[in-house]
Amino acid sequence: MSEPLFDVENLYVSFPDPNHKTLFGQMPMVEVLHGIRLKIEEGTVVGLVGESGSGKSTLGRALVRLLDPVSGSIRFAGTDITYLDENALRPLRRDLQVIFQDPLSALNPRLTIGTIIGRPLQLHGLANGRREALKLTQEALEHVGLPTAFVARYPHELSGGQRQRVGIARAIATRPRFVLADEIVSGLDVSSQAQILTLLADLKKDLGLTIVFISHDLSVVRRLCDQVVVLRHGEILENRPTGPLFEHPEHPYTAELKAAIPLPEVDGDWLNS
Amino acid sequence: MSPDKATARSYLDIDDLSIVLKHQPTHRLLRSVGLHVMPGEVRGLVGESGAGKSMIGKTIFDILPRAVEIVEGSVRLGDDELLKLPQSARRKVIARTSALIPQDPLTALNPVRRIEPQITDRLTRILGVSKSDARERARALLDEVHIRDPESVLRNYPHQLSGGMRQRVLIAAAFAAEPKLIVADEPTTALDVTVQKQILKLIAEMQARHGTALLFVTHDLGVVAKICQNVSVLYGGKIVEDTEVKSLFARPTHAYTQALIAATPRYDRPDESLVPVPAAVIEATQHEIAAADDAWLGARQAGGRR
Amino acid sequence: MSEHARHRRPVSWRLILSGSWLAIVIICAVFAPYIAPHDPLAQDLLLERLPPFWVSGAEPGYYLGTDGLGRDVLSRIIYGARIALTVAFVAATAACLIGSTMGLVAGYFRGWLDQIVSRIVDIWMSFPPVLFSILLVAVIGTGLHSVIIAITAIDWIRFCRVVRAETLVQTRMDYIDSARAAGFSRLNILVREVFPNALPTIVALLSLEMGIAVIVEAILSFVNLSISTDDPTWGGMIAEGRTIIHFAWWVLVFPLIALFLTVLAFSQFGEGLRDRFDPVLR
Amino acid sequence: MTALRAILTRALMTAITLFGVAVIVFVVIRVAPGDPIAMMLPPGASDDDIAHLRALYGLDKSIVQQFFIWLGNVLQGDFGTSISIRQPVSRIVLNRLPATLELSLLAMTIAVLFGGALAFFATRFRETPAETGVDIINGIALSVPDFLWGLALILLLGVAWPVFEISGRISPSLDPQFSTQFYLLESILRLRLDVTLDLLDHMLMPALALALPLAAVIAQLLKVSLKETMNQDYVMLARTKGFSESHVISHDAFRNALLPTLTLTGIQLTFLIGGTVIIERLFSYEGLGNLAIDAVINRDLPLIQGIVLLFAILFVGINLAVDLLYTVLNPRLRHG
Repeated sequence: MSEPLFDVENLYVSFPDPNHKTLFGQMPMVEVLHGIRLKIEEGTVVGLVGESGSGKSTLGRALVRLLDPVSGSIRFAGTDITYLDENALRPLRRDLQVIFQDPLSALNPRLTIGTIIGRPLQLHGLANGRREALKLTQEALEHVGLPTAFVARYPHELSGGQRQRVGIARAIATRPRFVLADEIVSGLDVSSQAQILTLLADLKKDLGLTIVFISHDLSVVRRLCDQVVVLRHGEILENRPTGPLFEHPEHPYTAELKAAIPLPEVDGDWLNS
Repeated sequence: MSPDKATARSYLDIDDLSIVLKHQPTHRLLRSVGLHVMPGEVRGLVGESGAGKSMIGKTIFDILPRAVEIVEGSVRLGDDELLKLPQSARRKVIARTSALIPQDPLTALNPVRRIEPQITDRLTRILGVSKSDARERARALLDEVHIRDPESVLRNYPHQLSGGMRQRVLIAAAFAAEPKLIVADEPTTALDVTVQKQILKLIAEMQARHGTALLFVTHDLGVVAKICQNVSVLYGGKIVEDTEVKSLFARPTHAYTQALIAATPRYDRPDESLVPVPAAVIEATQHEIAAADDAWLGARQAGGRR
Repeated sequence: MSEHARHRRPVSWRLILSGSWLAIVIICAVFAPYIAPHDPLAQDLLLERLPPFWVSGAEPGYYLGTDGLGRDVLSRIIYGARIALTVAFVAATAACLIGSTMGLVAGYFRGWLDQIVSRIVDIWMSFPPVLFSILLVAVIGTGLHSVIIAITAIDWIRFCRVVRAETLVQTRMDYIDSARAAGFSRLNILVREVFPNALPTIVALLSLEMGIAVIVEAILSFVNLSISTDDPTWGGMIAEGRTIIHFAWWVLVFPLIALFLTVLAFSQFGEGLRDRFDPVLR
Repeated sequence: MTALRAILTRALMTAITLFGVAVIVFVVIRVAPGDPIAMMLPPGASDDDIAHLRALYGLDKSIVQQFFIWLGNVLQGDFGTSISIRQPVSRIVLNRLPATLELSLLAMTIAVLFGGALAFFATRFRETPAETGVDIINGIALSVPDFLWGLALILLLGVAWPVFEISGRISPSLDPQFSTQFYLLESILRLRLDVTLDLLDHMLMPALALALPLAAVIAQLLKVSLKETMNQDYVMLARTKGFSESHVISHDAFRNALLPTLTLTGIQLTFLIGGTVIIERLFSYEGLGNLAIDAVINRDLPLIQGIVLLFAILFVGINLAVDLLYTVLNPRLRHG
């Protein structure tokens, strides 16, 4: 563990302001991330936590280069990927996988599960031909606890929890080093949420994954993550190992976030604290 | 209102309520549900998606979808048996006595109407209050929900307010006609945690001040623990547990409730929380429901023959 | 729920009825010489304006009567199907290929490409389409080729607009990002992820466009700008029927019915296909 | 600031569109085979005569020069002189425009009333056989274009059961001696109701033929949009307040449902006006469209250019008006 898997230095990301749509000239930009510094060690699970508008998803998407940073640098496994283009990124893609928040939107509605999981395997040369891709796809489905017969199904034929498992199967099928999990349990019921998180923890152990887990819910992060990063308004407020962060939050905002979570136990003073 | 008398009896009484799909009358979506809320009581209604939580709310407000029908049961608001009234009278009773705080403040306000009529339209159009009185009331209500500068907010359109502000406006609108019953349907699910806490506090404060009966629908046991006195747990359209909140967490009796509590994440006990609901518990609960269905169908068929 | 979704949908009457009529029209067009009872061009002034078979004064063998020059109406309708279908298939397919490609590319790549396409669409939308097609045919000369070129040149815009809008919707979905995260190239994503999602719309629109092409050809024939006046076209028959409507209604009515049913069938067939074969709706 | 920017952008795009229209009209007509000059002269005219006429119409200059001379004239309101009628194009066109505008407006009114009523009815009785009925009627009205409706109406209400006139704008026996070409409007203002009735007798069938497809489009879009709106949380909330179903539709759902319908109706309205070209021909109605077809057949280049440009300006204007209306109705755009 000489070098971290991810090394982010002074990262700035901006978006064009959708409120100022024009035909000509430079569109006004809104800065979403201001000078992020972050190191992620191989084999750890890092929680990115913040409320809406904190920039947590933007940071996640910048890590896997689904968007282009303005300045700063992102090093992945020793390679500077900040400004690599589509073609240069392609060989790295099998190691940079994503699980999306809304699996219904993230799975192409008119492709079968077999195609959705299998095609990337062929692209990265992990499977020669369709038969081998099918075999690996079925293995991936089994790995996430789904029946192999699902290869012939379409996404809309599955339940919400099943779709999210397909999303996970796709991400792990290429045997990546890194997986970004973007709010993957926020649309799910408590019972499916627990199942998916347990599955993710097991996969991490089995496959030695490095995971960045984005969530708006501090309490979900506690069990799964080794390290928690608290974001607000595009800046990192606190970045520490999970246990100490929860026991003694250093930043008042972290303490506020923690205090705002209603624990399932009767406490008459909580509302007024 | 004399609180002594009122506490003697519950205000909302749902008994033996069964709802089925019209084209599949043996399949029940709600299974002989009983639910009671006293004046001044805050009762939680907990369940996962598909358990039938919103179906109960829709029954109370007479806005069930056309594809379902009530086959059995009674819904009483005070002295009025809703299911025995003709629709227009029923809606009038509901409008006078009950109000809803909806789930998503971003979609629950009409985007092309100003805030003021959305708070006052029940008063002016249904209850016959004059426009100036209604405006005065709206201003007072916005004060009560801690909105600064109520004058300008009344003139605003929804998109000009933040999510938390909109939820405050919706709470004000719900209390506008001094309802006896308020149903809050997951009112904080769409909000950030820090805003959620403020809104929960506001709802509790308003409820206590007005002595309203409050039915708080949610999937979050944490929220139940903080705001409710009593709780009904719903699974598959059936109330599996009905108890005080204190005893729910101290001694949950039903296996499903126990499993649900164990599945709820908590940062203070990471290793005991987030336990997936065991398949055996789901199986046993579904078995219990099937048995209840058989008994119900048997009784109905016997009743039909008589 | 998932079990229900896998059930086969009931038989679609929309698809069967419209498909049957289109099959009849296609058979008529292909085998016209064997089916038509008379030569569609044969004039016989002794037989002019004969009524259809159930009206008194009808002549046996002329089932749907004759027109002002004594030509058999039924035979002319059967031969008219040839020109109608040729125009429908060729012009609609060409318009579809050009328009859908432009729409996909503009909607997916956006930027300056989209700006140019959008301006062209705006300009095209500023012309009354019927007048534009009449003008084009008048400029490039009458004949089958001109009709097809005119329809293609005008109606590709319909495909472009609809497909571009659909593509814009699709590009906002997360599955595009997940394909990018998997490492697929932009072109690959366009062809293998976006296109299958636009395809049901394109197919429905293609069928609809065939009906529209039939109508435009009829309109051009009606104003005497399509094929040479002797050749049997439904529009030409309607134009003649319109002038003698008070003496021989059948000259107008029967080609009108043929046109009506064909246009209706094309639009319903497209909708039916989409309902039947789109995996998301199925 | 943003509003001003948006308006400027919109204005510039409009200008680009109109310039493009002008270029295309000019180019299409200039590549037309056949010499219009030759058609104007009697057989056996001398080369000098031809050259003289060429110079007169500016046809001896380069095509780019011709374009800018023509465009300059157009911008000053001079559309040239018609070759077949030998009058200024602007005068001929403006003389015919009112007839087409009246027909289009009548058709649009019918379409909006029909379509709106159908949508309201189908929404009020949604998920019942009544809605299915509306859907079937819509489906047929949508897939059959105005040209065929016109022919069907002629057969039904003109020949089989002759209720209406099937050709012309006004009976030749009536000579209203009006001061404008807006006959319908003027007859109502002057209380010449005999003329009004005669005009409607001629206009109703073509107007109906134009209106049917548009009515179906409006009914369809508005119904889908209304039904979607009826499932919104704010509509549900209105129901819990005790409002009746009809009140909820008209007060809470209608304006929201109107917005998406409106944007698409703008384009549909231009389709309706475009449809007048063939419908006027079919009913021998003396409007702009009928004139346009005559002009094409006579190869009257200046006249065609004038008419097509006028249509384009009309269409661009309608789209602008719809955008404006959308902004007025949508508080999100009004109060940024």
